[in-house]
Amino acid sequence: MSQGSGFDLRRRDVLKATGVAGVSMAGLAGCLGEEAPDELTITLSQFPDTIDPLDHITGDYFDVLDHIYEPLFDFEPGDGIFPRVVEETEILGGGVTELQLRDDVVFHNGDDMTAEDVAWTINRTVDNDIGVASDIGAFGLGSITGAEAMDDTTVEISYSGAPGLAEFEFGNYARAMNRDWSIENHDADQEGESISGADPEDFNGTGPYEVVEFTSGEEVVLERFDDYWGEEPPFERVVFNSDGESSGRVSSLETGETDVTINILPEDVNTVQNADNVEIRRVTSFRNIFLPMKNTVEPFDSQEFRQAMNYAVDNAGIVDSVLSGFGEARGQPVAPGINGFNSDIEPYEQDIGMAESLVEDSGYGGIEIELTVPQGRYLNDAAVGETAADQIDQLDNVNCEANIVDFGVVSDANSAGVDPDVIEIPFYMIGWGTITGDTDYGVQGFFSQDAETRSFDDEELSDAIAESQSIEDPDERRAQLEEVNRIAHEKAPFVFLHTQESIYGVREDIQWDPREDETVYVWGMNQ
Amino acid sequence: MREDVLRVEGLSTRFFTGEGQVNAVENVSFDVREGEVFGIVGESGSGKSVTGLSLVDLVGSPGEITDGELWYRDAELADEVREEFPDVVDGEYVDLRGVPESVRTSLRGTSLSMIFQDPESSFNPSLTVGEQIAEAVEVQQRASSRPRSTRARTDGEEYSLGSLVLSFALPSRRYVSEESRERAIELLELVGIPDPVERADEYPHEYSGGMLQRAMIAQALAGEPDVLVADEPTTALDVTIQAQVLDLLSELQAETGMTILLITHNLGVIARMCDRVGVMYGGEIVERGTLEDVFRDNVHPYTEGLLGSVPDLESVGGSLDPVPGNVPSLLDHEMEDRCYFADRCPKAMEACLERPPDTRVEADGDHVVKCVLTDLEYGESPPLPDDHFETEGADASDGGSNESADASDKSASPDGGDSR
Amino acid sequence: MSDPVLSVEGLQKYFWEQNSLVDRLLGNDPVAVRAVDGLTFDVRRGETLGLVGESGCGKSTTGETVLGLQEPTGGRVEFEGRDVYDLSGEALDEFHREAQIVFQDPFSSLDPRKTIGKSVQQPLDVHDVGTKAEREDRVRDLLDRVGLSGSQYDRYPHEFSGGQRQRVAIARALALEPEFVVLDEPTSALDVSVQAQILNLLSDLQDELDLTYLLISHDLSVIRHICDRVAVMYLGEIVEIGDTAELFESPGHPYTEALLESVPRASLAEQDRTIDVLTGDVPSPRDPPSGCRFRTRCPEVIPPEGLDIDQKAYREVMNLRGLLENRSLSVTKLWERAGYDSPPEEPDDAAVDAFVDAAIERHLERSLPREYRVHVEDAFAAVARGNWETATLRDDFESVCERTNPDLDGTDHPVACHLPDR
Amino acid sequence: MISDRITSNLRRTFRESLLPKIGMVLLVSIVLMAVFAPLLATHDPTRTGYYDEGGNAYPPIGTEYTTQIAVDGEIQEVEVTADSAHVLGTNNVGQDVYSRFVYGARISLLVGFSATLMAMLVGVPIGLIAGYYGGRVDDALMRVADTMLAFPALVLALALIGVFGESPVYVPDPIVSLGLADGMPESIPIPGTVTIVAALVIWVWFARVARGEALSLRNEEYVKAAKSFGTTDRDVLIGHVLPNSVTPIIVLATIQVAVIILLEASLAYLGFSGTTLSWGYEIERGQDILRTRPWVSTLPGIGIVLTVIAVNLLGDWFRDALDPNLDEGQRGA
Amino acid sequence: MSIAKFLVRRTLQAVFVVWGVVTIMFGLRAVSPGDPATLMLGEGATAETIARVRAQEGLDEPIYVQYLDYVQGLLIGDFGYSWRSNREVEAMVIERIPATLELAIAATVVALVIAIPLGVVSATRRNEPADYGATLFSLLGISTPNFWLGLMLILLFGVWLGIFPTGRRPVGLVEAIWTLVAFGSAGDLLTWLQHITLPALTLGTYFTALITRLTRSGMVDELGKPYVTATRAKGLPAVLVRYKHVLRNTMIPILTVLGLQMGTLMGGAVITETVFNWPGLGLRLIDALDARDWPLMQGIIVFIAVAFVTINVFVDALYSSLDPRVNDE
Repeated sequence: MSQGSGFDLRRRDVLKATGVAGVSMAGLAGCLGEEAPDELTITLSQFPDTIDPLDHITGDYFDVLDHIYEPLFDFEPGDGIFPRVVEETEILGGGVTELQLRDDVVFHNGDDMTAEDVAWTINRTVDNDIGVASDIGAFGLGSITGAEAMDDTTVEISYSGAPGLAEFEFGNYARAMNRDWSIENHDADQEGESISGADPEDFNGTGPYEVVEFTSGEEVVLERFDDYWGEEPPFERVVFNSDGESSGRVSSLETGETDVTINILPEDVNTVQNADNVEIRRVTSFRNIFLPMKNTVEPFDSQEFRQAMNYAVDNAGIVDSVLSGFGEARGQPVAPGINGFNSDIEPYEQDIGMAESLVEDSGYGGIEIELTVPQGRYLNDAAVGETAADQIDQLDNVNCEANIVDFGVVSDANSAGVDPDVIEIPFYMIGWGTITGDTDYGVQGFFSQDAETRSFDDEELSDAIAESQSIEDPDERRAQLEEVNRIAHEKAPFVFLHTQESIYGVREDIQWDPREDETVYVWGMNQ
Repeated sequence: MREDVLRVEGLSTRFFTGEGQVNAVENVSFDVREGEVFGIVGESGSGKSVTGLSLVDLVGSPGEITDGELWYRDAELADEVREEFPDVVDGEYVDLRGVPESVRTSLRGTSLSMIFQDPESSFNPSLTVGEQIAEAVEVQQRASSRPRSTRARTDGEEYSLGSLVLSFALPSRRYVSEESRERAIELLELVGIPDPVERADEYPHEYSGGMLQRAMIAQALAGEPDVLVADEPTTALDVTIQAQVLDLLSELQAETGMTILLITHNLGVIARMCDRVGVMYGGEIVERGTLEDVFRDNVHPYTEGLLGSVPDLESVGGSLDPVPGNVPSLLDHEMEDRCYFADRCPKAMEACLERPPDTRVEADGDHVVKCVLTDLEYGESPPLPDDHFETEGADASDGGSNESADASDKSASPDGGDSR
Repeated sequence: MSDPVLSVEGLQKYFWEQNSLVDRLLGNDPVAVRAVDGLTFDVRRGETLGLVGESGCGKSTTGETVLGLQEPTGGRVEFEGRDVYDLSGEALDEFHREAQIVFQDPFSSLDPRKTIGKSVQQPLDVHDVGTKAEREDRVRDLLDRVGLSGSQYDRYPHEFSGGQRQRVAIARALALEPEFVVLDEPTSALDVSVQAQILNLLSDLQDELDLTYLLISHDLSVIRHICDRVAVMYLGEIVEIGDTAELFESPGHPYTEALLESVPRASLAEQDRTIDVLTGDVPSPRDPPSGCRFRTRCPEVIPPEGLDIDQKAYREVMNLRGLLENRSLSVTKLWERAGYDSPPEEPDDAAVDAFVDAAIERHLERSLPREYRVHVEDAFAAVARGNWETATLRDDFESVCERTNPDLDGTDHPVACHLPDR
Repeated sequence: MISDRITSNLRRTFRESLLPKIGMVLLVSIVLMAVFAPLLATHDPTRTGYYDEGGNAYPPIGTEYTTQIAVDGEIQEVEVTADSAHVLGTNNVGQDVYSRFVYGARISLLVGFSATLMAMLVGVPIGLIAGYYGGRVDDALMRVADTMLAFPALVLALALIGVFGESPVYVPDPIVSLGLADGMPESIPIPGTVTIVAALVIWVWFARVARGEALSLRNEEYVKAAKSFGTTDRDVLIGHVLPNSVTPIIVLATIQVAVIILLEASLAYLGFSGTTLSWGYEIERGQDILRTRPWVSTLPGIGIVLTVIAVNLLGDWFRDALDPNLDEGQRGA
Repeated sequence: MSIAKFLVRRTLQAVFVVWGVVTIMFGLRAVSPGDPATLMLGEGATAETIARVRAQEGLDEPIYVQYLDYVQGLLIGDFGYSWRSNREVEAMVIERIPATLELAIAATVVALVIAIPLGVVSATRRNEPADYGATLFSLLGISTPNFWLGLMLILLFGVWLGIFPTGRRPVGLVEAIWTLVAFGSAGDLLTWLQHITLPALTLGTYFTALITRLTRSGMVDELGKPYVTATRAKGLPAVLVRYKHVLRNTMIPILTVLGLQMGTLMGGAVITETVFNWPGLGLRLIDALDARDWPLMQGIIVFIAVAFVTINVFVDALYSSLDPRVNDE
């Protein structure tokens, strides 16, 4: 540890030290300085502003909340889902799958977990009349329609799409909350009510860690849950905090205040590599960055124009410069490793001449457009957007300005649908992590005509997706998804940019490989 | 004849302003006798207030006493400083300009004290009147309890920022002791403040102007000074109050035998109060002598003009006989090397184009005039034509240089703005 | 006697304090500052009427209110027989032309951003007199007339001395050839030599232009010098009006007399003149004394019938009564004097006696005949027991001067005083 | 309205003191820089992509830095050297830092001056009328002013921008449209909401000062004199009160220009200005890369400091020369 | 007017102001684009749900009813629920007060400790090097945007010299003092000091500069007043005149200015907290703005306004006790 560590006396150290009778001040000083070995601090870039496990769909939130409200399945990117709380699944047909739950799972407050809890949680996720309007429900469990407890350990989940899709969905997004506790303490089945609070007691999951300290917006401290049904997780205590600035996270890493941080910018890679005892770990994530163009308004209703935009942008160049190489240029909605990724599709290569002539063909020569770019959400997002906008602006027949805004604006724009009367921002930058590992999750919400949130209204694409959803054979389905990606490339509903890398700074002695789905699970670590 | 308590010789005080050097006081000499009231009279900008400030060494930046000697009679002081500064001691007299500043500071309040024109602005508005007077008492008591030579040094420690902070925290470290408060109340009573115990705890703004002027006098008396410089003490007051204050000063003088240097623009006040008078014009004393010398046997045309400007309360109507023109600029670069009054003087002669010396009317008398008419009759030297001083653009009736009007307004400010 | 140019009747001007919205919400009653409280006087054609008084007596407010620069609280002002406050349109214009004012402060009386020519020309512009060239010519004439030079038209005020500025202000007041000019302390900011010049100028102009002046001044010498008649003001009221010579030689009101006596004369005889100095300060116009407003300082307050004590002792009792009526006697301090650190809750007789002794010692320097002293002692005892109501001493000592406010009597030389032969 | 006396005072103070001279030189240079930005800039300030062949931003001339890049999945360390075409280097999107510095002056000054002007046009008349007439009007104004002042300027600005959006206004560049500068942007974006919001935030100060002036001026004898010969209130306000209030208002305006430049920078820094061509935004941009490319944040910061210093020095000069009584409290906003 | 009366009066004015702030905030919310129910429910809510929530939250009511409801809520201390986290706004405001208060106090302490002596020296040694130094410093101080200053401090002390940490607040002052008192361990306090140093400097510099200027010009003005000459004339030593009389009278008006500047301090705190990731009200305000969480935003701004107004009432009361003239004008 470097500067300032001498002062880095934390209250818990004091509490520990003073717990031993007769420890002198000198002795006290002697045992300080070293981080307690069984503790891990993880610094995120965003601290959860909600403690309701269903009221979000943000990576950083999962990192914290999944340790408390564990997922029902283990999801391994690229490999599929594996039993966890659910021991077995059986597709009953007719849009129903049966889950067999473990019978030894208890909540942190001591209640046994039952099938009722799981079914209620799933229903609360997908049904806006019960509890909070869940983002997970809207995006994650899109095809799930409900769940029912059959007995203490059996839950039946019903869905509208293919069982494979449903499995991907609940495999990723199903969690268990304590029904009675939630209702009694938090009115959690009242419409619009989310679980809220600022006490450790306001968390109650079945995960391997329970909350012992909570400072809203700042820090949450977890300790091993003694009655956890499964394997004892690697660290006794886990602390999550956050710092919105990459440089701040790097500083914390350097000074030993934190052990793992996420979202390190390429700029700071150098610093981390030069610092003692910490190193960079990275992986190409499932997150693609792209610029949706809503085709119900001009000029994006023209396929030529949309393609022109793709030709105008040098996405490979952006990866090299703005991302310092930490990414890969992409030409389809999903990243490699995703079920249905079409490896035959190459990114659009920058071709100004082609772009300009396509613009002319589209009839929109001389148009002025604005690209709305979020800031602070994705790897160098504002810079990427600004560069892309400027590259479009360099076309002789298009003027493009970047408007840099807060992520919320973009997020709203994205879910605003395609009604031309409603659309205020038709051209924006957003990223999508296909964390289910299945193309469907990467395209359905954007292209399916059933999706309120779609950004592109095209029957052919929508039908192709719908078709894939009803195919049960995995290989056939994959082929159909590859076709979906091909069509998407051709119709250019987005300006495809790149797949970004997840860059982490990690203490060297922690054994952990970053995951493509951007989650950080302490149980996947080892000292 | 009583002895001089103060002899001023060749005093010059200048202000170095953005507009140029202002010769506020120009080579002024006079003496003040023990127990008398010496009056200095003049219009605004004549340098009378600066003269007063110079005596008490209170001329602040950008002003500076540039020349002159201030002989002050104090046998004790003379003994103390004789060894160190033999040059500035003459018998019982000490030239205050020659001793270190710390000594001059130590004389303030005890030997020379001063009261000012505007009592309302001369008190710190945020402290009670009692405390401010007690402060003066305290300082004088502390000063007199120590040999003068050590005062300057210990003052620094006693009044450091640190002890100030302490004084806010610890009541025992307050500057003002109970005794000095008692004394302050006595002083207030002495100057005729009704209910002095209660009034001591009031703030300046709760006093009327007249009461406040009394309080200021009380404050000035705290150190039982030998000489009290009273700078326009009644100008800001109504006439009934003015009469009260003048009465008070007379009474106090009779009781304590102190000497008063009374500075005013009001000839009535001079006539009422003074034994001897100096008339100031353009930074100079143009005529000085006894009341009779100045009011009856005056020689200088300015003195005459001044007296002629005052409307008479006793008789009605008639035209006044004022001095024409305006008060001159005191800016060095605008002052010509001549009698400063010549441009307004109805009797200006060619002889007036040189600086007139101080001339005694009678060889051994006190009546000193700065005018050639002391020795000459009007007409002996060729009179100047009417338009001699008319510069371009100047108007006939006011005569003065227009360009300088602004400057003379300005130069009034170091003088205490005694135009009201 | 000529007809009045201006005739003032019962003029009142109060300023209101504590009059904001917040005060209303707090239920604070507005406090009236009675700057001018019921003035009646005439200014006769061609004369100079002097309005004299000490600062704060309301003389300047009178000047401004008469001209309509301040809204009057009550009363009428007639100019040439027409009520000034009812004027509008043409007639108001006419009034604005006929009545002018010259102020005290030569530094504030001219707009520093305007050349003096423009300042003098402004009234002409407002009333659209003549052509532009004619106006300019007129301004140059006026400047010449007041002893400046027409060539100074384009100069700014700061280039002039106080006296010169006052000349400009006079020129401006004369621009519309008015009938009547209010001179509000026109020379009090000036040095004595310059003051004399201005006074001479004003006299000359009056003779030449048949002007009527209302001269407001605190300087009795100035008043005496140029006024035909004088009105003496005290605390918002006129206490005496009369012919200048007569008033100065035989003042009717004790205040006038004291005022005159207080002025030091610039003559050798001054030192031998003995003065009976007026004691005390002018009371606040927020809460003027009842009855005759001068009674708190008057050396000749009329004791009630049968009360046989000398004037000074009576004055002391009066002062004490003031304290008792306002309940401003400092009880705590008196208890301290009586040897009590804090006022006892229920004082016993011994305590009351000690209090009374302390109070007598404190507030009665002159010995009072026994029979009257008892009343005072009773009053103090009442105060010691907290009974302020019974401690006013009113029944025993109340003077006619505090009961009724004397009006100006209807003589040629009216005086507002209860004393006979005044 | 500006009398000889004022100019002579200004001249004298200017002569006597060094600071106004520094301020004047600074401000004139910055104004010239802003006006002639298209001629002084070496590159289009919005043009991205000025990188070395490895895709790295250039450091300022005379410096170099090392950075890590990923090439085919491997992290490599590369040395980046300066390029003579980019004197002050380029930023993380490969824009020319010097050119952006030059253009940034435009935004700062335009917002600073136009918002102040607007605030003045709103605040001064209201203040003058309230102060001149007093009474209920005045009471109301003072309560409104108190309320406005109870919002921290920045917070109020944030709230207002939250409501009204950022709406940049594109203003054509005269120099470019005259064809004097090639390859420069044809229009520059002025943060519209920010300007209006800044004016809304500070108009109260103008109203307060104008009110104070009117309050004291209405008792000036020349005002009374003017009324005595029948000048209408309107003419008194325009003819006497306004001209004589000009000095403190000018002094206040100068101070407020500085305040607004800082406010605009803060809003841009927080990402609420609606344009990226702003010194404040540039500092934000550089914050992430402070360790490796500190020049990106440092230079625009110096730009702001110098501009604000220049304006403040002139403000001090005006105040010293014109109105020693105006206090620093006005610096609030 | 007595102090009590003065306070009542001043408090009444303050109530007006707070009401004004509340009304303006409510007005802004009413005119702000976007449907509150949609914002409240987040992405993906169905039109049906939105309609129900609108009815439930009274958003269908006429605007004046909503306004009255809101004001009524505020009166009983109910600031509503955060749209984002569904927590009580009061709680979310209150838990952030200590951090901001620490920062504001630390900055004020920095400012006062440095500025007053500097201003005094500057005023009493006019046109000497010390004065030039102080003038230059204060000029720089009022001209430097604090976010940039913060970054430069981070660069210098955090990155290059590595003396101070560059963000976060691992421990609160109260907690740190408690540790010190309860366990005799100064470690937490030192950690706190380390972490607050740069933010406090960042926030405090502007105020240091401002107060230095105010003190200097105030002292210079005050030194020119007649009572100073009069006080010297009665024999008081220069030091006593300078500190007891002049400095005291200088500070009285500065106090008022400082009260008014509390707004700027709060604005500065928003920025400083952002730069240093200091978990105070400012940071929460920015979060609320980002999330367009109106109840939270309103709650924070109303709280800031109340705090500002309260401080100013307090300052005025202090002023009136220090300057006896205020009470009876």
